[in-house]
Amino acid sequence: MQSTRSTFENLRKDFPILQRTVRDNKRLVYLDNASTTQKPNQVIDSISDYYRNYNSNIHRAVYALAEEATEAYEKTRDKIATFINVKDRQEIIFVRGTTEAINLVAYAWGRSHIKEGDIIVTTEYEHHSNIVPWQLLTKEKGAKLEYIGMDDDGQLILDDLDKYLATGKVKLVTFSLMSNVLGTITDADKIIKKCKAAGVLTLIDAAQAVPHMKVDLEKLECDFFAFSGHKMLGPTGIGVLWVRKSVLETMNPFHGGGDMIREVHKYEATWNDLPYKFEAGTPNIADVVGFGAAIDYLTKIGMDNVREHEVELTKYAIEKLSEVKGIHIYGTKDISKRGGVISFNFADVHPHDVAQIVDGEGIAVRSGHHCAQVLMERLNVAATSRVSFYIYNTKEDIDALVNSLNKVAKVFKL
Amino acid sequence: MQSTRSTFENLRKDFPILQRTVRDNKRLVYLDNASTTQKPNQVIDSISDYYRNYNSNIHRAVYALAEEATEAYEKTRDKIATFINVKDRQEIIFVRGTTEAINLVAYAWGRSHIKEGDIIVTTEYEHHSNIVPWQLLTKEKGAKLEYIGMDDDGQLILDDLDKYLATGKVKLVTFSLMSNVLGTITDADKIIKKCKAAGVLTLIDAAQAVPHMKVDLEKLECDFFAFSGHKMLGPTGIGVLWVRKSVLETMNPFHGGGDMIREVHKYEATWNDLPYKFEAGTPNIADVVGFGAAIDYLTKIGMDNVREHEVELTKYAIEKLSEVKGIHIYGTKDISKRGGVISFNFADVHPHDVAQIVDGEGIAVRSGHHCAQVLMERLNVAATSRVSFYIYNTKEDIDALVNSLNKVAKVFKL
Amino acid sequence: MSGNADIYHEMIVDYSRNPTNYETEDQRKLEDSFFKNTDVIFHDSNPLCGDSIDIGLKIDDNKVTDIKFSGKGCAICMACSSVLTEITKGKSLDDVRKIEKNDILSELGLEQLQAVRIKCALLSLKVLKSALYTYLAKHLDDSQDVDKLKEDAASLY
Amino acid sequence: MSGNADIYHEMIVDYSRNPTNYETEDQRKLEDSFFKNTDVIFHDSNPLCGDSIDIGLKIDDNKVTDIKFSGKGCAICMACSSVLTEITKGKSLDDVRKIEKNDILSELGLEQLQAVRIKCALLSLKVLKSALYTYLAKHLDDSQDVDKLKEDAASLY
Ligand SMILES: Cc1ncc(COP(=O)(O)O)c(C=O)c1O
Ligand SMILES: Cc1ncc(COP(=O)(O)O)c(C=O)c1O
Repeated sequence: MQSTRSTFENLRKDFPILQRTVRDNKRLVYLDNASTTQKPNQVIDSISDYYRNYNSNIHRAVYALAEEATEAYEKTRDKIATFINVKDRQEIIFVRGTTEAINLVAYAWGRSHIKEGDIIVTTEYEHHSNIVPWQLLTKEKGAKLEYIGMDDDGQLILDDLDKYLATGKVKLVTFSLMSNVLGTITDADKIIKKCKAAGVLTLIDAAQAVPHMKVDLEKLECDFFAFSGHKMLGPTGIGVLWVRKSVLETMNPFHGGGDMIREVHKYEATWNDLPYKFEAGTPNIADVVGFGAAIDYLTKIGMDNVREHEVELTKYAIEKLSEVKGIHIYGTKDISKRGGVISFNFADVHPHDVAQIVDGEGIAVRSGHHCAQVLMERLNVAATSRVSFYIYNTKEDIDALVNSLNKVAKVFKL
Repeated sequence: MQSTRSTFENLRKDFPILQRTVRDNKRLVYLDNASTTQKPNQVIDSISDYYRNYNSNIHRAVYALAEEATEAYEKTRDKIATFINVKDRQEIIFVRGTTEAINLVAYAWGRSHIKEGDIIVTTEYEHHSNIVPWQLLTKEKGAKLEYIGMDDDGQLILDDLDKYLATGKVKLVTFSLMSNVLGTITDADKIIKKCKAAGVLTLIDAAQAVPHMKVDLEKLECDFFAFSGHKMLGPTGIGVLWVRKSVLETMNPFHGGGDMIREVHKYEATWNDLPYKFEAGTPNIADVVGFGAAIDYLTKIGMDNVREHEVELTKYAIEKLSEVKGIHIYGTKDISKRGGVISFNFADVHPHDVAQIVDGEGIAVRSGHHCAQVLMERLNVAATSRVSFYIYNTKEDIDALVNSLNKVAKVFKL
Repeated sequence: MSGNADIYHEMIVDYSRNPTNYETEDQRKLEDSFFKNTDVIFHDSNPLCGDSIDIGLKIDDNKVTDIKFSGKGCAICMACSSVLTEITKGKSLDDVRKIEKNDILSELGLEQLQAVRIKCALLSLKVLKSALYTYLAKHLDDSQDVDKLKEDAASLY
Repeated sequence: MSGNADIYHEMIVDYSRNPTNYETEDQRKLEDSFFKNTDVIFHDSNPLCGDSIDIGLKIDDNKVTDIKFSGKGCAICMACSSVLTEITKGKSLDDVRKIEKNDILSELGLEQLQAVRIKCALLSLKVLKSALYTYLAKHLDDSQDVDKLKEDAASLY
């Protein structure tokens, strides 16, 4: 591997969108990577190439195109298995994204395993997609949803977990490996160890983790694991649900339809092998192929290098932002415990107004509740501004952000 | 509009895949359009263009990219509304495809509206995606699934429907507007009239209809309507569920997560406006944009012209295939009652073997049960061979098919 | 599109810091809170950004004799809510029904606001119209009329 | 890849019309049907194409003394099933366990078959292995051994 610094400087040219300008010829500074990332030519072209050369439905047909399409589709499954270190490709299910993955678990596992009085435990810093499905499920079943609290440093209070586990009623503990608001990296090993000791299953929302650091499922030992392609250079519309085989075998089908069946008779049907039992209907073939190209791209860079690059940016950003009078940063300042996501507030200026003014300078920053209203309530704020980094961001991007914040200060007379 | 014939001759150049060869330099003759269609440059490029120039998450952010992406995404919704003649854009929900659409109805409507003893009626010529979700639902609820039978001409026996409606227990009648095996065009008006008189809701699986003929939802008066983008020049991974507003308002959420909520608190949440209540998580934005380009393309040709072109091809194909000794064609020969899908068997040769041998000549034909095993049982066959046409097919394609069937005859000594 | 910061002229910044006809959460807890003494209150929020507005009305003889809002929102939302309450106060119900989005936007020079921010600007108008139809639904027999008002509110953005 | 029709040599076409060790559905209904008199029967189908195969075994003294198949399938499936039953008949259970996919494919010159058709070719081998582990699970105490066989069958394609 060549020098890391030059790798990251060079790769910007792979991203055509970074060459464009916005708002009266301003350089685009894209800092909303926790929401979705930009795509390199390698990914964009792999999708066009699929449609131009071997588009076909998969699995069932015998003709040449179908053979090529099926091979490319299934090859991505293998790439994913390698990327997150999974031995058994049958455990990998393609879904639209993390949201569908978690809902699939809530329906296909939850509805047959959760009963009245059971407890599902989540955390105060979850994304809505790891809260609402469990609200729906627990309401339907007369079960309870409980929360692991968060301290003021943005760390989970694991005593809460111990308390719930002690009831003997917990059936599932579900948490994000990295908060999409605070960037906190959850101590998954500790949580999973406690859960395993109590015979409780664990689900990891890895939407923010897989794109930004090396993840090894052999070591993690969770039972469900979900992430989205579009947050890691891949196309929109594709994501992954991984489920441990022994758990997957206890799950009912989710969607009924083509490809997930073995035999259909008028009044009953039998199911296809794993993972196809959970992939009903024509899948998002082109984007699975594109996702494969994204994984190739990240593999070539190396996930440890990705993490290192982001640590450097995050350190720099926290330093620079802290110098701006009136900026309050949420979460821990211990870089080893956080990813490249920084939420802040700027004096009494509403984050929307911050976002709008910096947008005028070409800087794309997110404002709002970030689909984490429970966390907003916990932080006692209506909203925050958020910047989040990826491989193509530079220190210049952060300097531009800080400059634009000075403009906010001027407008709002801070 | 210019002369139709020259339109159809000219448009082949828009489809890059049609320029390629397969199997030792044979011209690709693609005849599996009922499974998925090929894509014109206009669609392929609209996706690349999205990623190259304005990729961003939608709805929530205030910055320039998000504004452009949101506008393009929502514009496709309007295009669809116009295409199928729907007045209220809030009734249009983006899903992965027909399969997800029907399962969404089974979960979000079915689970709260179907009770023990209720009856859901489907037909003998449905795709698995319009059978299995209802098997799952009726099993869960202790309800019953009944079938409208089919006569030997491939037409539904509506007396069966009358019989079931007379029980007063029917809650939903669901049927495909065009069979994906026989090409039969269902007399939807008649069925819906009967159902409306009985106060029963109707679902139309329009996966095979919308791509091939003009459909007008103002006139159809069904309650649910589903189709897939990839079967009408659009990308994989995107489809539409339309639900009549008054029915949609009685439905529970399907997936919980981002974008579908109004407010989330720890133990309860409220829902976003329609249609967003049913679009949880980051949607397949790029493919929605691509789908818009597909609709533009079809609109320019005109759906009546599409239908006319296919009628011509189907007539020609039935004529030519009938001349081959040993070919048995299923379904009606009345062209006005069928679309451009022809299923056949060839003497005692298994359809797989037919497909494999014609594939050697570059011809992509489908063999198998076509996700319609109930229909296969009804026809008393294990499988059929199927050809299906689209706008870029020509009479030469059909001639090539017939030639290749002569090769099958030779190999199998017919 | 011109520079985004141009939107934030003096008036908007001022309103955002000192909204008119506004009650804070703390004030609402007091014995003599305006919101404890209204003829109708309505609440709505913007699911995209979390802006959240309550409007309370006192109505007498088919006139809005007093109005206040409370809640959280960005500068645009706070300024527009302030202007809206100013416009509304003292108007007959019939005239309140006739308030249109441009009445608010033009007052603050926000006609060119982009789609996503329009929702910030008009949330309070939506809440006001909803408050009105809630009131009328109780006091009016003409359900058709109420439905029209409801539609009106729904189609704002 | 060479022309697809090359796969269909005389032997395969013949087998497809006249499978060996085969019982039709009608024959299975008869009083003296082979399938009414076996030590184990297993059924499986190919979810992708609908091919559907039953295999019945007579087992004596740890040997397959007789074997038949029935069901529906393409020429490849019928030919491979025929060859498989021919190979199997008379073999000890230990030797049956050792049958590998290439034993079938090479017999018919199908080593180059593409992935989707491999499933047609090997369905009967999968059914045979499944029949065997079903039998052994009943007659053998060594569940580990049976599991291995089960895995074997599952990993065929
Ligand atoms: C009639 C019919 N219904 C439903 C489907 C399922 O569509 P999809 O696979 O896009 O979900 C198909 C296509 O395979 C079909 O032909
Ligand atoms: C932590 C976390 N979980 C889940 C999601 C939902 O992912 P998606 O929108 O791709 O379904 C996101 C992204 O928005 C996220 O950041």
